[in-house]
Amino acid sequence: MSAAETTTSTLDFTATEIMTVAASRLLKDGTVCFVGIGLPSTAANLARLTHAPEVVLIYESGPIGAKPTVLPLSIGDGDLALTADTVVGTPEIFRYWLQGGRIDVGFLGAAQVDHFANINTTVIGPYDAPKVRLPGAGGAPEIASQAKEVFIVLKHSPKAFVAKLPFVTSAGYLDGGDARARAGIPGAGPTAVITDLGILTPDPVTKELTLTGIHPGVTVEQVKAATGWDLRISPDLKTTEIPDAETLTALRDLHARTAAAHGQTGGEG
Amino acid sequence: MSAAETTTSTLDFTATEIMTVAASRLLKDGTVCFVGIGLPSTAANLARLTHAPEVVLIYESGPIGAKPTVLPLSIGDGDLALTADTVVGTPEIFRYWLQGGRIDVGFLGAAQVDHFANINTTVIGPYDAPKVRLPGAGGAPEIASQAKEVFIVLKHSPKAFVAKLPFVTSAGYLDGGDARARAGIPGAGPTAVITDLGILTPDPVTKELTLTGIHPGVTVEQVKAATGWDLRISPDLKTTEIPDAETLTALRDLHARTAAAHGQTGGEG
Amino acid sequence: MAKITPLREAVASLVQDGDTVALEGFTHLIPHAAGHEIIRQGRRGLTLVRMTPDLIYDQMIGMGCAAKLIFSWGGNPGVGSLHRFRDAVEQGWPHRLEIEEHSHAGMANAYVAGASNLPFALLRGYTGSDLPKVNPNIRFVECPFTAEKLAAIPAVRPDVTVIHAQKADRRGNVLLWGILGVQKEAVLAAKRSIVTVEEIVDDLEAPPNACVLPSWALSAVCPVPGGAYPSYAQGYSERDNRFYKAWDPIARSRDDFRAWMQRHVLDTDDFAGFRRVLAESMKEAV
Amino acid sequence: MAKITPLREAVASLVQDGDTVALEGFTHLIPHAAGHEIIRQGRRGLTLVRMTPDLIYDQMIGMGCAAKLIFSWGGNPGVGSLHRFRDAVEQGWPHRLEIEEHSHAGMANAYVAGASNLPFALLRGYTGSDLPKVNPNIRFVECPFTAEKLAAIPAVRPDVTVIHAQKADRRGNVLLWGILGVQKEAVLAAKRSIVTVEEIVDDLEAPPNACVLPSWALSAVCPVPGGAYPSYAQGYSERDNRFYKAWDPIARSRDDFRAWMQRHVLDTDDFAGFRRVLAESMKEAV
Repeated sequence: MSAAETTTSTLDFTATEIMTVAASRLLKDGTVCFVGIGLPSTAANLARLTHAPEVVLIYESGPIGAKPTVLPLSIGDGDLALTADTVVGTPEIFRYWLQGGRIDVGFLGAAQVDHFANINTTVIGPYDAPKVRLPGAGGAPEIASQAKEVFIVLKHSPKAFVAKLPFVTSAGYLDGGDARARAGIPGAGPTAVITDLGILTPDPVTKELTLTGIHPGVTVEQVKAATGWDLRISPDLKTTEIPDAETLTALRDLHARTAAAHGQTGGEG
Repeated sequence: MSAAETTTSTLDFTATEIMTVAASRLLKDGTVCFVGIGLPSTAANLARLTHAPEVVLIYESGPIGAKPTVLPLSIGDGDLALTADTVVGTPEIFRYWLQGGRIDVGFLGAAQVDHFANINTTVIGPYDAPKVRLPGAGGAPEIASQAKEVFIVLKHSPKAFVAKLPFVTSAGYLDGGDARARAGIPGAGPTAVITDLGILTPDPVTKELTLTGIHPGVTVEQVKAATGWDLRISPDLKTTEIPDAETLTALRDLHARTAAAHGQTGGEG
Repeated sequence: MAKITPLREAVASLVQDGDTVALEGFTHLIPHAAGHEIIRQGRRGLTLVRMTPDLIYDQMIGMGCAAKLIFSWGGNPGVGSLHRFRDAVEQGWPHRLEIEEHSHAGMANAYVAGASNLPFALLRGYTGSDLPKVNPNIRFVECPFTAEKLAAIPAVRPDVTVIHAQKADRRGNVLLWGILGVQKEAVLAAKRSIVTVEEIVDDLEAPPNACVLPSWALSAVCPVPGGAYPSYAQGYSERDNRFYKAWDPIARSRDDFRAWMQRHVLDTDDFAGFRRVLAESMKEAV
Repeated sequence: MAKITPLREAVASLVQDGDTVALEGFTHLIPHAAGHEIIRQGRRGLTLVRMTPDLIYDQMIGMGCAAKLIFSWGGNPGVGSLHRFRDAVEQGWPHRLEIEEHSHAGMANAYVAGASNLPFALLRGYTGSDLPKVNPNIRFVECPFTAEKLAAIPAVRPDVTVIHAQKADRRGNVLLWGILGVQKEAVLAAKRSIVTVEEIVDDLEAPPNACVLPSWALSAVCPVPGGAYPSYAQGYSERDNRFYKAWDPIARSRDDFRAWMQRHVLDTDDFAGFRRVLAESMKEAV
């Protein structure tokens, strides 16, 4: 927590930037990654353009091995198709590639997560009388269960990090412990939740999400205040390494190229 | 039976030629036809080159709308792929096109048929201690059950037309009557068996194969002698129209082109 | 054989009130023109099917075409919510909308099952999700060899599927390429089908193993250049990301939405008319 | 990532005695060279899987590589019987061969199930056929929505799948086109895979939506020009129909078969050697 007294304003990057860079760093070179649109796609492409040139990006719309020059605004942008090794139909993506067990990392966004990293993207309030109707499941339930591991990236807030989800769209660790394995879910589950404040990882035994990384300039109190349950803090809490200049430049160039091409900077759905 | 006294030798065609032409005539223009290799493929392509230019030929290896210039010797000849509207994978042929209910006519050969038009292409003698091991099912069981109707073409002999099959590879009318429908088989079944001696069609009620057509120069006694059961003869027996010169020329040109291209004239498997 | 015909006639003869209708296209090749024509012709009581209901379904739902929606992700890609969809689900406006909700894997497999004439799709799916609790059409079956539990959902068999593609030849054979989504399966799963195309050509010049839908497997082919707008057709047009953003404020208010639909869709004759009026209104907005 | 490696090394490291091995190719692109290499390396006790066992499986069975055969059509296409296959089934020579017999639809669906990591394939099939009476791996399940009875067969999951393709790039990405058969499914269903290719190129120049198998989904890529002979590779070679006919008399006699295999396969170092010796012996025969 040596960086707790530093404010983000004195460092040359935004909270979203360090979240993106931290998420990106988790992707090892050569990983086969099933990418959600928005922040996951930004982080995965940043990884490809920096430390992980051999990362394989698969989008649910069909492109395998996409190498987009700008960020896609939708899951089916033409640039994904034009730069891919091949483009297959969406059924094949889900049948042969995801369910087939060929995905190392599923990279997901979320509207809400709970302390066992279960994901809600369906509804706030009762299903039959929703307060807010969210877009729904998309590819997430099967990505969350069938990718060998899952990274979740979303911004920290008490509304997003809730003690109990109104609806479990996609399984994290269910009720914790070995509940996930007992339910017969093949993949290891969410091994990291990356936010604009830090990184949460599951306790090896209980599977409760624990703050194991904190971004420079952020305090533990800030993270606790932004979390809707009594967040456990790792005794071994690490401060996130600040993004190096090269990576930040690559990220900003990517956003600039995207803005020039599309007139906007990122996609959410 | 006006032509019974005429011998084939005085007519300008062979028994195989009239069989092929008779089978070909049954294919209406615009029919979507799932084609077996060998005689069915010859008859179907003859139809395409003569009276049925819009017939759609589908081969189990993947070509849809094949328009081969010479007869394929195998089910996967390159000419089929090069002349097709498209070539899909074999699973798709069986899943989306055949099982999907899009085939009007399945055109099959056979090693043996019984009096209810069931087909054996598996084994002569007991399955576990075969006298003759035949190639096996191939696409036939599902073609026979899922095409809207089925034509079978094979040469007449007591060994081929048997009272009881040692093995039912593909369903005709099973035990006759409404047995096929009761078994839940969707297609109408074999509506014609075309041989080098005549044409057999199922009785509308009992579904027993009945001689309804006889080729010119063939006697009913010849057909009965070549059939391994007590063959019923239609009271309305028609003599097959002799092939016209144009059709015979088309057939012979096709064989000549095939021989020139391949060094042999037809494929069986 | 597909009939090559104007879109208005294809919709008039092939889409009936109460039909189950799938308009497919995965971001790419979304058949917006056909959706507008269904709205113009005032179809009612439709069961709309689509993996990713987006702007065109927002419009159809807001205009009261739909009784039910079968889907797996309903949002404005890259922007946010579908306000008309949300209003229908949250407030029942313009009337109650029944929903049947799946995952993408479930929907994609359900189309495959439909194209394959199977009554249900088999997949590893939905484990640990609450979706089976709210969707009685998600069931589980046992493998007869391993006793594993697998998810089962009914095949999707639309009365009509509508897609947009790059080109057709004069016989009505259709070629599409790029992001293919579930269009082939959706067409082959349906009883009837309408394909709008960018252009009609003498020769498709399809590469080997391309995604070609033969004419005899289709009901109607309708030339509608640009008919996917604001979606795109690879090789012909770019996605208009500005329109997706512009849709958000229009769709937030019931009145603004209705006025916009009146001016741009109901009061125009066809998609070309829509594009002309849209160009005018966008100029006004600047 | 696939290793680009000589075929001999790929077979040595990836194919083990007792493995379940699928060599696929539907008339087109049959991996004959790889089959020869498996024979040369003396593999035993294999469960061979293939929809259409033909000459290469006749050779492998006759040379005693196989304990079991899973198949749907075993013949010499365009010619007649496979005499070594028949001798094994009818007379148990060189030893008893267990068979598991399906229809093409069953096998194709079983590969799809394997590629999809499903334990079984679901199809409408085998109705009225005696095959379920002799194959206990053909079972029936009930649709949980309509109560219809559907056929179920176990997924095919080979230890190794071997195919031949037109080209690979230097990273090991593979492109095939023309008649595709079940090769993609067979590769994706397998734990390990070997792809022999006509050539290695700088750029695949794959058309949109082509059948490309990415390097990271493969184990080994081996350059073997002409490696499908007497089958063919579209764009590279023609099927040698004469060889298919010539095989018939060779395979009829056990002694002739053994002598032929000794001279052409066991006594040659590789497929190029086989092609040289075959050219000599064919000249002698004229």
